[in-house]
Amino acid sequence: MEANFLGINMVNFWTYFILAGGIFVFMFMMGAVMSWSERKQSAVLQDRIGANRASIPLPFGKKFAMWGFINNLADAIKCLIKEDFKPKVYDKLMYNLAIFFAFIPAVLAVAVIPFAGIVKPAEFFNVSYLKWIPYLPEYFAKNLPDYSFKVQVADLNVGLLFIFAIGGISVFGAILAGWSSNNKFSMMGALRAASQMISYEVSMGLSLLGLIFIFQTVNVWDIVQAQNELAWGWLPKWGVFMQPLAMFIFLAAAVAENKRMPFDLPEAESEIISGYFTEYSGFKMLLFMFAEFIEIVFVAIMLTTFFFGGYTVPYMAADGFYFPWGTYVHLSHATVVILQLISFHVKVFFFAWLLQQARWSLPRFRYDQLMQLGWRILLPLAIANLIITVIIVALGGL
Amino acid sequence: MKEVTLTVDGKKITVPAGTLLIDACEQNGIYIPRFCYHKHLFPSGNCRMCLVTIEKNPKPQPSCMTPVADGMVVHTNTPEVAEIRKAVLEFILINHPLDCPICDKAGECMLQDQYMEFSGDKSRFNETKVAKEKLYHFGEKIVYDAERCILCSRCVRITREVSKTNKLGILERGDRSYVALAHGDTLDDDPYAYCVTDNCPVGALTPTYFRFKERVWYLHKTPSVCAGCSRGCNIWIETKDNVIYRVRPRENDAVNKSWMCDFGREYYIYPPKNRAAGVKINHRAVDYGKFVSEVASLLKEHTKETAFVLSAYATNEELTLAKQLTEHLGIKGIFHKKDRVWQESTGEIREDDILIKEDKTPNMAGVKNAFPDAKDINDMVISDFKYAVVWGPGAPLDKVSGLELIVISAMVDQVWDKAKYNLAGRISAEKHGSFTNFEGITQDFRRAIKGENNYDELTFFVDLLKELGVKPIGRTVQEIQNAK
Amino acid sequence: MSHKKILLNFERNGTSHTLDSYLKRGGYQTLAEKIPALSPTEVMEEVKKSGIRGRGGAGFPAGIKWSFLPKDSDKPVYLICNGDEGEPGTFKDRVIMEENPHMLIEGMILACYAINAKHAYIYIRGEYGFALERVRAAVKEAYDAGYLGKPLKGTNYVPEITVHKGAGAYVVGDETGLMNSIEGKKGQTRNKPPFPAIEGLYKCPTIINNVETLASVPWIIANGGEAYHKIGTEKSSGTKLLSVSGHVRKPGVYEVELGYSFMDFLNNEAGGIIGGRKLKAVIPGGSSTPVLLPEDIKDMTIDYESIAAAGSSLGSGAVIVIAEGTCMVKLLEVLTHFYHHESCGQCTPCREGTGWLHQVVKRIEEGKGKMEDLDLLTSITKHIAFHTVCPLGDAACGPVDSFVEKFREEFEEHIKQGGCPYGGKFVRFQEKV
Amino acid sequence: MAYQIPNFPDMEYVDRKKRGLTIQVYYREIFRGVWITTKHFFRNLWKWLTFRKGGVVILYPEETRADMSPNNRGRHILVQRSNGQPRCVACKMCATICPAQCITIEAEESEDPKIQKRPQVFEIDLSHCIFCGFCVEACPVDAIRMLPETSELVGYDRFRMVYDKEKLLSWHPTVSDDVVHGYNPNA
Repeated sequence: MEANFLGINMVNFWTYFILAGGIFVFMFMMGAVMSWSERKQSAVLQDRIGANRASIPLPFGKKFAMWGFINNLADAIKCLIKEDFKPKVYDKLMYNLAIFFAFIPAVLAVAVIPFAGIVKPAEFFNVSYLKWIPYLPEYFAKNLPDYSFKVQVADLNVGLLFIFAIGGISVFGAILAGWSSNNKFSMMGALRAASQMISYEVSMGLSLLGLIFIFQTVNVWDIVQAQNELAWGWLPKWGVFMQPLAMFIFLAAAVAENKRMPFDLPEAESEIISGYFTEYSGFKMLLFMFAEFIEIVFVAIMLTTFFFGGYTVPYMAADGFYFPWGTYVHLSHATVVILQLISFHVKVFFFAWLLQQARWSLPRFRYDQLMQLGWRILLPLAIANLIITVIIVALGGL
Repeated sequence: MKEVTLTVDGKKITVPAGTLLIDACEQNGIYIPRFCYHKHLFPSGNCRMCLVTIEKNPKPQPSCMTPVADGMVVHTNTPEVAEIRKAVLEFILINHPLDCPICDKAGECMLQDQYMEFSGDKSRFNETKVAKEKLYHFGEKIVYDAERCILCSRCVRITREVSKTNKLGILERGDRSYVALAHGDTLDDDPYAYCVTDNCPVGALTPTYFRFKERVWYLHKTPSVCAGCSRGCNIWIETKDNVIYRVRPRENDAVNKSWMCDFGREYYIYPPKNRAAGVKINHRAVDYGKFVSEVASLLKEHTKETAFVLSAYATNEELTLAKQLTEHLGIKGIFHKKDRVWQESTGEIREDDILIKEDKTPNMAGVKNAFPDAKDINDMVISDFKYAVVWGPGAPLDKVSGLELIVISAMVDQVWDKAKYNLAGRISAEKHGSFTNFEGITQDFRRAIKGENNYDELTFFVDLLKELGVKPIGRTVQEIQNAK
Repeated sequence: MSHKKILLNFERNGTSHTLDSYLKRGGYQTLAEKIPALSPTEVMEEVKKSGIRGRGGAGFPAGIKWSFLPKDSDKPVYLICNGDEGEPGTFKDRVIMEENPHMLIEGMILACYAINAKHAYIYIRGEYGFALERVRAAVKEAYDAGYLGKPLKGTNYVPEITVHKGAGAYVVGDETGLMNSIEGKKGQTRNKPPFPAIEGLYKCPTIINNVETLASVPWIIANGGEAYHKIGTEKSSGTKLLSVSGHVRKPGVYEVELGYSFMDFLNNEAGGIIGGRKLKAVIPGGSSTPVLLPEDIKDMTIDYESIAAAGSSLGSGAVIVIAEGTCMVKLLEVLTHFYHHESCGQCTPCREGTGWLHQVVKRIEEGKGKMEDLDLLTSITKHIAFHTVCPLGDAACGPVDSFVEKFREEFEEHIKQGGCPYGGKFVRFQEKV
Repeated sequence: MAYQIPNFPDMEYVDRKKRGLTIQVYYREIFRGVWITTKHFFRNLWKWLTFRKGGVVILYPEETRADMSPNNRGRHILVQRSNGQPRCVACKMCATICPAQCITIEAEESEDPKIQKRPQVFEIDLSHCIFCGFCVEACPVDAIRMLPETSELVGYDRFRMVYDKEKLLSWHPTVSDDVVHGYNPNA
């Protein structure tokens, strides 16, 4: 069905509408999960129990606590009905705008990330375990037999740059929040956040530059695709194998970008209360926190996408596994797509977990140490990494 | 006066002949511990705490009983003297109960202080302490604890030398001695009874009005001047959380030495009865600014018909501003008045030749200094006036009835109720200022407590002058005093 | 050895106190013969020459004391006869007051004349009811006979004497305490200086002498100071009344010349130790003087210097003899109890310290003591002695120090045994006659 | 790269600049730290998955601690005399020393002249209290004690955390008539 409405391909519209909505919901759910794991994971690794009290009462004296997940719900409700406490004198516009500057980039940047490969709806339902689905198989087979789409909201050919561009905006959130609060602690937190984020953005960008040279593209889709190829016939060309040093630099820089432990100086409680969002309360504060959690997920997604092959499963092509020793296992299209989705999510979950684990294990840096690390260690290392990569690539290696 | 030179601890000091050694040392910065010696009492030399060694004298001598002599060589810091002090403290403490936690004197106790400074030894006394009366009422005012008493006889000497009632004496002998009154007698009719509690070096004599009320280390001391009569005794007002807990005499050789009368202490029971509050016109509460502007316009219009009755409770600084005001306006009818509230309420004229004066106002001399031409209110001719500013309590009602009254007073009396304009003033504990006593001695005092729902007269006059477009001499006590 | 009798030169036949008896013995002869002849200064000179020392306890020469009176003072002068003998073991003045009061009165008239006293007081201890009665009677007789209340023959000096009954306290035996008592105040001593000779009774110059001293004056004036000075030793002249008590066969008052051997006195006059026991200790001059051991008194003579050399003092001449078998701790407990009871409570060290001493000694006597307590006792006495207003503090410390020093084994025995080896009672020995 | 600091034998000075790159980059230590926490994480997770309590904490109020240290400074009690009166003599030593200033005492005259003073009002604001135990140390008559337990120290508002005399006397009532008043060497 070639439906056009005002020159818009309605099939594409609905597809990407659903896709974007799904990813948006996914990011939000991940934010909730992260705020839950922030509590529960920290409790478990510290030999505690963690949140377990808030619950929905059920009949027969049972309680539905979901291992503390209801606590998050209760928190959200609490934050909604709490007094919106504002400073006596503040810049109202900037104060409210800051939240969006902090929150939106984190969600927006996911647009260029592929969550899975190409999906052909008509072929998708031709597997035995999806026979139970009514109507849809017939519909797609009948109306859209050749239609296919990428599980990626926007396949931009400057995807990587888009990520940096959008990521660069989030520093405004911190600065505006700190400045508009009319509070010295907030201001200090904002200044710390600004200098820290700008410092580490350099290293982060340089660390990914090596990948661009190797894969000769800034298109995220292409980068992921390229990572599924094999070097020397057996090693997937994952970023982590191509650029191991860059991976570590990127990890450190990304965590610092995210203002998380051990780089959470902009909101160091013992020094400047809550940093740039000291004067935010209720749901506004919650949004800041939420943005931070979503950013963790986004860091995990970036790691997955650029260094761990994205959605790809090693040795798996669109029609099955091609192992290096020659074996071929055929897989149906639906299985491939589901495996890709699973692969992506497992990787993301693992890195999100790892980042949480690091957050609860490591002490905070001193501010001079932070700058020291950013400018005098990570930056030279990233540049050295880049130069070596460039030389190798120029000499025809890889 | 003849002067003698003696050597104390290798330091040559020169004092007038006849000075006691203990005073001579103290004037030169050598503190000799004492219990029974009091600067303003005849020395008795019985506590033996002030023993010092004097060369060519075989026995240590009590410095409170020894007049200085030329060429005397005195030692107060030798190990021998230190040992005597330790020994005396040990002796005093063997029968002194360890009551400090429940003793009101704890914190300002001479025995505690001197024990900490001069001894600090552990007790070697393993016997039974002498048990005596723990709670004996010397009438309504004073409670005596015989166990705590160290028999310094200060209280006995105070009744003998200050109030001259000779009420107290020491009965029995040895360690069974105790201070007592004659059978059936009380200290209630002794007007200086509370002085024995102030000057008791330990907590044996405690005043009932302060007993167990507050620990002394919580109290904040403010130097003030008693407004109870025209003597102007120097006092400490001791407060906590804006409440006066205690009033004690402040040493001043020129005025009250170390004493003050009990009526002065009762005067400061806070908050006082009949306390005026608020600012009113026609018995309705109004804004202070409105009051000031109305009074200003009234005075401006009816200058000739206005009588100005001064308060003898006012401070000298307030009187200075009042003078500026009356001179600016040209008010001619200025009168002063004595306080009649006391005499009217009790019918007695309380006066003695020790401290208490018949004139119960603190600053009559200041009024007469500031307004030499002011006449007594009893000489006032009512028909000359339509309006009267009555400042301070105690104006005779018959002299001002029929006039339209502006009353500025800290106390409610009949005149207050009759007035059209009321402004609650402050009592002396609530303001800074100075009083001039009947001998012409001007003494400053500081504010001890915050006044509530009343207005400083000084500020009122400043505001009034500003309203009339005049620059006041000063806006604070300090400014007015400097301007003078 | 026979002794010159100056004070007890009469038979005790029950009438010696009367004026008649005294006149028969040659009483008031001195007054009659010498007074117009001798000026007051000459009387004082005679007394000074005699070298008679105060018999009350301190042993200060009486004549020198009189000469301390301010010459140019316009205040009246008082004479006080101190008849308040409260020292445990002393009862010598009582004999004079009861048996020979007129001699005292004559002596006082002479002394008053010498110092030009406005008025004289005889202060008699409250417990001495009989002595008071006799002295009062004698004063009345003297007034009636014209010896008092009228100008002395040949002069315009009028002697006046008042008998004052004491209120019963040990401290008024001290001169300042006595004066306070006469003034009607509480019997508490005053700080010295000022000494009574400068500022005494009613803040006037006052001479205060013991009964025995004043009673010796008539003889001194009658026979001259030189004659009196020849009796006794060089520095301790005259005779002394000794009141002997304790474990002797013949307790009582004896008049001896000073310089007499103490052991002779003990064995001859006092009749030796009761029951033939061994001598344990002697308190030579009233309870406040330090105790002496038998070896101390072997070569001791009865005079101020010799007894001082032995480590004690003659005091008021109250010899207390203690025989073997007496518990010295119990004795000390009785003495400290006395001082605790008699402390006037004026000054701190004595008021609190005497009670402490008594309690510690009592505890040792009861066997609950500790070895440290002995050092504690000496430490307390060190802190009391010479730090008090009056000598009572010193007096209370004298026996404690000497007892602990000389009978330390006995104290330690009490502590070790946990009780009194003598049964804890004050032992009274009686000789079966 | 540690240097002994003179005079302070148990302290050492660390010169970070002289440490190697591995330490300066922190990665090794980061992984070590994460490794330790991860061990704990999985151990507790395994316990949890096998229906055991994966933690050492106590789930109040279902569980309460039985192993309070005898030295624990829990809630205050006022010791009473055998006649039910508090031993407290209202000396305000505890109020004076209290660093949180949470004790309020008003005194009154006792009928017993040997005791003289007793509290009319004795309040501890347990929401201010920092449980330092100074009040117990300061008390001259052993009238205030702190029991190891801190049971039910809860309230719906802050005024309910002000414990008055009756409340302090009635929780674990303790009677003691030992003489501490005055000085008794034989006791």
